[in-house]
Amino acid sequence: VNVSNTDANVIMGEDDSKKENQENAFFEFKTALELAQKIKDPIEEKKAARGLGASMQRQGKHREAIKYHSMVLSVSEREGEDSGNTEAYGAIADCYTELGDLEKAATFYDQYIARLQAD
Amino acid sequence: VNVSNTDANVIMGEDDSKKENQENAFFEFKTALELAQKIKDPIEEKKAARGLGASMQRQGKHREAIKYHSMVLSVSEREGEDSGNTEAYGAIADCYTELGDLEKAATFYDQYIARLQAD
Amino acid sequence: LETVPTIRKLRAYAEQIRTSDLEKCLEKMGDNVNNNTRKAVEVLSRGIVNKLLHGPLQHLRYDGSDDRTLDETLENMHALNRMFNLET
Amino acid sequence: LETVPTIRKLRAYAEQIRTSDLEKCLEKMGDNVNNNTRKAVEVLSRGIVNKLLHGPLQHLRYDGSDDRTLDETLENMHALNRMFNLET
Repeated sequence: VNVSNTDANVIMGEDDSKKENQENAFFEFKTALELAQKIKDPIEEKKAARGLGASMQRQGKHREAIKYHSMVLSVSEREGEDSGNTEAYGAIADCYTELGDLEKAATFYDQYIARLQAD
Repeated sequence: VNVSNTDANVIMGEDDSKKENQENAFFEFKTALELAQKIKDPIEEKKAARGLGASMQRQGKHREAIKYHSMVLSVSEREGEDSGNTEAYGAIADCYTELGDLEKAATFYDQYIARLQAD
Repeated sequence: LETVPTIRKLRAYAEQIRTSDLEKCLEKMGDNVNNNTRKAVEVLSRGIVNKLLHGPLQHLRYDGSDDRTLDETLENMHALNRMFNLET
Repeated sequence: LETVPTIRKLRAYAEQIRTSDLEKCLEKMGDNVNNNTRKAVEVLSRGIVNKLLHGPLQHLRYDGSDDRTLDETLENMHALNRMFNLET
């Protein structure tokens, strides 16, 4: 029993490295998102959503990533304050590119490019 | 006499603005250069030389600018330490371009470009 | 639409440079850097990259309405692919 | 040699973005910014610009020895002039 437990740990340890760190990151951002929503802090809410989106992208989960990056846009709309939107448009377009949906990607890149010169 | 003094001041004041500031800058950098040479501080010596070069460029005196930017390269060679060289090569090339000597400009741009990826 | 993958790759190329240089900068600043400073540096790095990419990316989008021809847009794409080594 | 003015203009274009964004960044940091931080930020801004310009500028230089053709170098130049609006 001891040996097989150790084996399991070795295998899990080998699975660690980048992916495990991504999962840790995911849970941290998830907690941050829930907390930000509870205390109604839209800036932190957007940061957490962006973090979740980036984490999903690194895991190759582009549909889920789009969901989280889009959350940034919704919070902006809800709050009437557009910080983080440029990056969100770019990231969503990146995801659609990875998914092979170049039409949608182009639409979001257009939004992204239109915002590049603002401060 | 009082009136003409005031007139002179007005004229001098009108001459101020950018060009006057450049001249002030020139004298400040010149003093800094002499001080740095006296106390043997090569880093400050290079900063002052670069400042003098930039100031000359803004006044359109490209030959003098080359002289000062080249001083950065000489100090580097003397001290065996090449900080500021990338920018100096680029600035000298800019000056040769302005002077219409594209051959020389190309030589210095090559040195500049070769250094762009270093940290 | 053919230019979309180039946009994607150029963005990734620039972002790698940005994050790597930003990290080095924050390391140099040490632990006593406050949030205000950290944010200003982050905005600086993003601002420079975004402004430099604006021209090229704009010239990769062809909406059929302006003076630019489709040929020109594709030439821009080929040049960017060459210059930033994006084909791989 | 024909590409030299483009190199000059692209450098000037990037330098203007860099100094303007750097100034804004230092303003935000306020007066209590020390020399170490100031230098790190300056190095950051220069590093990002230099690394982003490296590819394009390298592809504007034609030394006759490598695979690149003169035609390709001139195409790169035309594309950069268009994309960064350098002709004016």
